[in-house]
Amino acid sequence: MLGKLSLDAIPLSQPVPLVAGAIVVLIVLGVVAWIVIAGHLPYLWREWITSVDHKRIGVMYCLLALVMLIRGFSDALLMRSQHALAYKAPGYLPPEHYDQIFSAHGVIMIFFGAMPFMIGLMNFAVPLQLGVRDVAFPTLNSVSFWLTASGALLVNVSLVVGEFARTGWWPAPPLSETTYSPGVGVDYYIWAIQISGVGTLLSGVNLVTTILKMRAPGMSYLRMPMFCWTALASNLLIIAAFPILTATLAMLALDRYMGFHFFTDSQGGNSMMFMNLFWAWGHPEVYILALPAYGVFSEVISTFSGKPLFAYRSMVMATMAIFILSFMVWLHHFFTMGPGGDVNGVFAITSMIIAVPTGVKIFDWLFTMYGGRVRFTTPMLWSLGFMLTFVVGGATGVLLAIPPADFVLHNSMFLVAHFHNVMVSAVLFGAFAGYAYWFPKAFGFQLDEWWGKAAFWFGISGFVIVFGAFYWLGLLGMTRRMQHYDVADWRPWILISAFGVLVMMAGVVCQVIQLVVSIRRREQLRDVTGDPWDGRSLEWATASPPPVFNFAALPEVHGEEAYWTIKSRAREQMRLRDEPAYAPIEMPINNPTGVVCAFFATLIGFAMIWHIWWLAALGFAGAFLTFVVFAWRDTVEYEIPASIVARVNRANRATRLEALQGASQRRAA
Amino acid sequence: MPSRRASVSKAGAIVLVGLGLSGCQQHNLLDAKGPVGAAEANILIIASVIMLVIIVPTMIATLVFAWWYRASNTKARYRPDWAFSGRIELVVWSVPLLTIIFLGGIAWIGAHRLDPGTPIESERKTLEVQVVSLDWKWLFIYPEQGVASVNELVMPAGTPVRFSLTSSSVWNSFFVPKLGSMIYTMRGMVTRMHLMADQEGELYGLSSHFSGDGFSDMNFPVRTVSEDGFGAWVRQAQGEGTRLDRASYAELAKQSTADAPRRYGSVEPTLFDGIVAQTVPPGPGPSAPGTVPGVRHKGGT
Amino acid sequence: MTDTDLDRHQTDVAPGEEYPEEEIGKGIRGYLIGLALASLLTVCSFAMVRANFVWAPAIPVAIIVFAIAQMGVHLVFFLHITTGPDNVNNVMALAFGVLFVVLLIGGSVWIMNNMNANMMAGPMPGTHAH
Amino acid sequence: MSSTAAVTPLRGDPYHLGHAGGGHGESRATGRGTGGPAPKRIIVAYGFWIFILSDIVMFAAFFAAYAVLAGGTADGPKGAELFDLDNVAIETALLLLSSFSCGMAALALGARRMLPFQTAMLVTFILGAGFVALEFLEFRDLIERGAEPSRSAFLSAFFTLVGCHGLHVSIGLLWLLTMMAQVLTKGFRPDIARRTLCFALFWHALDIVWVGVFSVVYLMGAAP
Ligand code: HEO
Ligand code: HEM
Ligand SMILES: [Cu+2]
Repeated sequence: MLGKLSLDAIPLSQPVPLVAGAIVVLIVLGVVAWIVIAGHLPYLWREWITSVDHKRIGVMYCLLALVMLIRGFSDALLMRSQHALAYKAPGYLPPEHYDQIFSAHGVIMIFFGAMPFMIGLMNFAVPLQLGVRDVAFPTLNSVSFWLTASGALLVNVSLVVGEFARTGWWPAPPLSETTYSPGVGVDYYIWAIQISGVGTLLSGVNLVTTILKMRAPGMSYLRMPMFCWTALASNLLIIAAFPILTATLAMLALDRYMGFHFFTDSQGGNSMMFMNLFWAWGHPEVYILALPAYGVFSEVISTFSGKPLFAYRSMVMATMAIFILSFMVWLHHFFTMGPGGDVNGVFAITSMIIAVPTGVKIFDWLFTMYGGRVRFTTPMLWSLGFMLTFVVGGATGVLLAIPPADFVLHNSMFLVAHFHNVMVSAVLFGAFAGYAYWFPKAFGFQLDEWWGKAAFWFGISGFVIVFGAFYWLGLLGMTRRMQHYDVADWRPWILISAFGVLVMMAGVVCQVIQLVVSIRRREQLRDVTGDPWDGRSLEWATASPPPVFNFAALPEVHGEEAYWTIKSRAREQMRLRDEPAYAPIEMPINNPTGVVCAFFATLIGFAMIWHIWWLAALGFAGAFLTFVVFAWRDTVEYEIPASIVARVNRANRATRLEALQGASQRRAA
Repeated sequence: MPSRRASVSKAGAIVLVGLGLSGCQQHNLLDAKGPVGAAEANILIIASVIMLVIIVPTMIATLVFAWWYRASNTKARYRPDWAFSGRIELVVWSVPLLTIIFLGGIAWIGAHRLDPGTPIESERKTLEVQVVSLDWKWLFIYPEQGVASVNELVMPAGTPVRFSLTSSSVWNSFFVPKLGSMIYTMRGMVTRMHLMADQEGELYGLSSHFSGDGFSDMNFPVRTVSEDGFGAWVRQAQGEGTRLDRASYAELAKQSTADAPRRYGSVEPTLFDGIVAQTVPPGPGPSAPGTVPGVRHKGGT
Repeated sequence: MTDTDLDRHQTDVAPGEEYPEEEIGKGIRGYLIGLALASLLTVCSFAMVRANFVWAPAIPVAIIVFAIAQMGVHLVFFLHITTGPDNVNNVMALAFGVLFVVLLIGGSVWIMNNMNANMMAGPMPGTHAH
Repeated sequence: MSSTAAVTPLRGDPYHLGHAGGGHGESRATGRGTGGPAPKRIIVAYGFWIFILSDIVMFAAFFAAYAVLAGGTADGPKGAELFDLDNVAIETALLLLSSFSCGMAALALGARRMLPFQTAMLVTFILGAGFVALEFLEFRDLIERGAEPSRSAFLSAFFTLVGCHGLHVSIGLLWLLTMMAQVLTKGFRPDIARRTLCFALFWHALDIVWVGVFSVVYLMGAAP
């Protein structure tokens, strides 16, 4: 009846995961109880959970990401403290638990931290920047989000029911085959990633269609903000790469569930094929994460330098070059499997070529600041921190792309340092920059700058300490994924990195405090005009937070920087644009398709993990039924009357006019 | 390998170590103890230096531009419309491109010259060593000498060694940082690698590909000895008597951690080929929970 | 920019806008041509394997060529990829798709062939000293 | 800046390759230049087209696995011993004809003609179901002869690739029925018409994948 599930699945003998899991469960239950008791549930259900508004969905993505980043960071704390204790000693985390921690850390950080953050930012900002009302398929968007959340939920369930994979964030066979991983850990991995992967793929389809087919009048390709370009490239990569992951994990699942022989080491199976297919997805994946972050930096650096992005077209070219190249380099993750000189050589060169367009981007950001008026706000600090540290991480990437160098650095702590160097500095800093940059747009008040800057300084110092030490450990021959070690030479560096993590933790704490403080001081931090940073693209042309319909009338775009052109004209003429003729607006109705689908997806996943076949069948039937019910709806849109549109827009116009006049008086004084 | 290169790399290593990082020499792979490692360290250092030449000025420029053009600096000229310069774009594309062409050349040549399959030239006859990664220990078979050792690699300095590697179960990667190159060990397949030690001493070897719960203990001492010393070691091993055949191998292949080094006095000659051809049963993987010393299992099955 | 401009753009993009319907007769003709060409190519492919008048090693090559041709026929006559609206985007997307498919299959086969060759049991295959 | 020309509905093929002005926004094409967001019909069809391309990449991964593992027969049966090309030829004919009838359904949909539409869809369903049935019988026969997917890597890859296509066709059949019911109950509403066109796209794309399957798997596998 319950498949493999029994009471044994709860790790009663293991205090650490149990206590951690219990705390998480208690917190979640507490939050849920509070929501219900305080009567917020109907509001949440109506306005958020069933929302199909791209802004709300974007915010929920980012929230999910923030929570999961904290979970991932606590895993990192566990790992560093284990290492600090595990010199010639077993430490406090036995291998079977430690192995789950680094696997969960990698999975959570990449799939449920970095991915949702980037997708959330794109969801939030891209339609606004394009000057349109929503994404192409609003309900699908909600499905995507909830499927991602479902995957995240499964990973966290594994903490208390059963175990998570002990095979790293890429479950390489034969270790991940049933013979060597008989537990449910790898199954949790497979189903969590498959479910969230479908969500990611759908959101990729959604955003690509939005960008290619829905832009404000006059917004031609070469007038799109840079962030839209990088979002386009990133989502095209999602569409091209995620199906490979889906197929690969399906093959692994068939091996594990039905005795197939794709990657086994007998009956003609080929375990090297897994690495090949996995990295054919895995490498594009890192650019799926990095590209939107590059877009955020482009927006931030240009805004806070008070200048257009330098060499915009070069940037576009570089973005698209990275997009195509990223599909031609995947072998650099297994130079040391022995493919031979020719294959290694070709993939080494294609890998290194990516340094050219990336370098162009770095230099163009540099020249965006040149001749500008740089304001050191929190988003700008994160961007500068990125530029300073990313070049090092990129260079070590190029180093690893040289096969003879990789022969001694592969799988070492040097590699760990490389990928954190690029992922933390590009993806994480990019996420934080975007978060601080668009927060006032989303909520109508700014984040507290003091705590934001504190978070930045702690974050970047800790980061340099931790991963500087990792680089050196790699040169001392230390490999990754070690649970304990007995080499005296490594010890000082491991202790240094443990110290660095504490510094980073201070940064994390500041980041949390920043949010709390900002919410409490929201009245002082209020952004009334909708344009707190003197922005240049269309999201700043509407109120903060934007109305559901984003724009009272779709803005007409002239010139490369849509809003800057409008604003400059307003400043010259000392008057706003003429009021548009207000017309009623049709918007999609909120509906629970997404969350219901995700509910069934979670059921399916959980049932498959524990071999509860009837439950899985039930889940599939439920999911299909949801689709049919959704497809059977007759009214999918509601109308917002012109009077409301006018009221909302006039309020915003009034504050803007005030700001405009205020600015001119200041200039005159 | 030309020794001049090795000395360049040593100089580089010493420079790096000189940056206040002394005391770590013992494991530093930049200070390699064999021609392969030395050449790789050399490439690593040269490539790093070349890239630093671009990276460091870029970082400095970032700081300088950001600081000089800060909003409060009234001396800096504000050029709000300056957004393109053909000359700058030319430089910006061509400098990385040229650098990459150069580094790409190094990568291409290095990928061939230092491919692990490439033999090392020497007057001395190449020693054959067969390597089997087990859960979780290393087995080294010396087919010409007819001996084998567990968790201890002994090799004569100055003699090229040809490793043929496979695995009894999951993947591992054979790596002696100070000798250079690593390579995967995979069941049913043979990878090949050539290494040589320059001098006598004791080095550290380990697995660099995660292989499960006992992975952290998959390290082994590498003793590089004189030719006579090697002969003596072989004789000593032969004297120890126990034989490595299919039966004792099956015993060995079971999961265990942190096994002390030990030797086999004779080896069934076709054992390695049998492991590769999978006529010898694979390592059995985890047995019932709690039966493997040092490895506890958590629920879930 | 005037109000009427904005207004026009709004009505211009009203959802649900449809293009004038196709003429049925013309449509059927297209599908018929497609069906005929596709059948022809399929028959050729199958005949290639059945009949033994072709030099054996050439057969797979011929099959691949026929397959590519037939995929083209389907794209043109059934999916209307060359005549559908907003063609540039459709074709660009298809081109990227084809590029990635070729890279993935071609790359995998090339890589795995080299790996397998290098990892065969027995003596070193083609010991390449340089 | 703007001209009234944009308002006139566009016919024929104004977007042919090489159309000038793609870069600078002076093109009047919807979704590309000054025209603003494209009409829903185009958005939906394009989104689905992108999805199909991603599906084809997934098939490519299975094809790659098949290409690499086809030699891994583990001394078990090889393709040439297993494949029945007559059966494959019938399957191919069924699918090709169903593609044609699906095209007819699309035309009837465009002309808003209920009976021809339902008839063409029904024919498509029967042909598609015939295909699935034949494939099912083939699989059953193979398994009975001991050539089950867990026998060898080659058979694993074969069953997965061909089975994945068969699964797609089966899902397509389910979708087809849903569309028939929707058109019947709700008529040719624009949103339902859009969905039906997506279905047609899906069905044609599956036929393209099948061309790859019968060529690479069956014909090349059966070739000596
Ligand atoms: C966001 C993530 C991200 C990014 C952006 C990158 C960027 C790069 N990576 Fe990295 N990587 C990332 C994430 C990862 N990489 C990995 C592993 C990895 C490996 C495999 C090593 C091994 O397993 O042994 C190689 C060879 C590279 C190469 C590169 C290169 C060449 C780049 C280039 O894109 C960098 C380009 C940037 C440069 C170079 C700096 C700016 C350029 C300037 C200033 C111009 C002048 C410079 C030159 C001419 C050199 N990466 C892994 C390991 C996964 C695992 O094993 O678990 C991960 C997660
Ligand atoms: C914020 C501070 C972070 C710290 C201190 C940290 C620390 C670590 C440590 C100690 C490891 C294990 C290294 C080993 O194998 O021995 C690790 C692995 C990893 N980390 Fe992080 N990490 C951080 C953030 C991130 C972020 C933001 C990401 C991704 C976006 C990330 C992705 C990964 C991945 C993919 C692995 C590899 C897991 C594996 O080996 O399977 N980390 N990290
Ligand atoms: Cu990569």
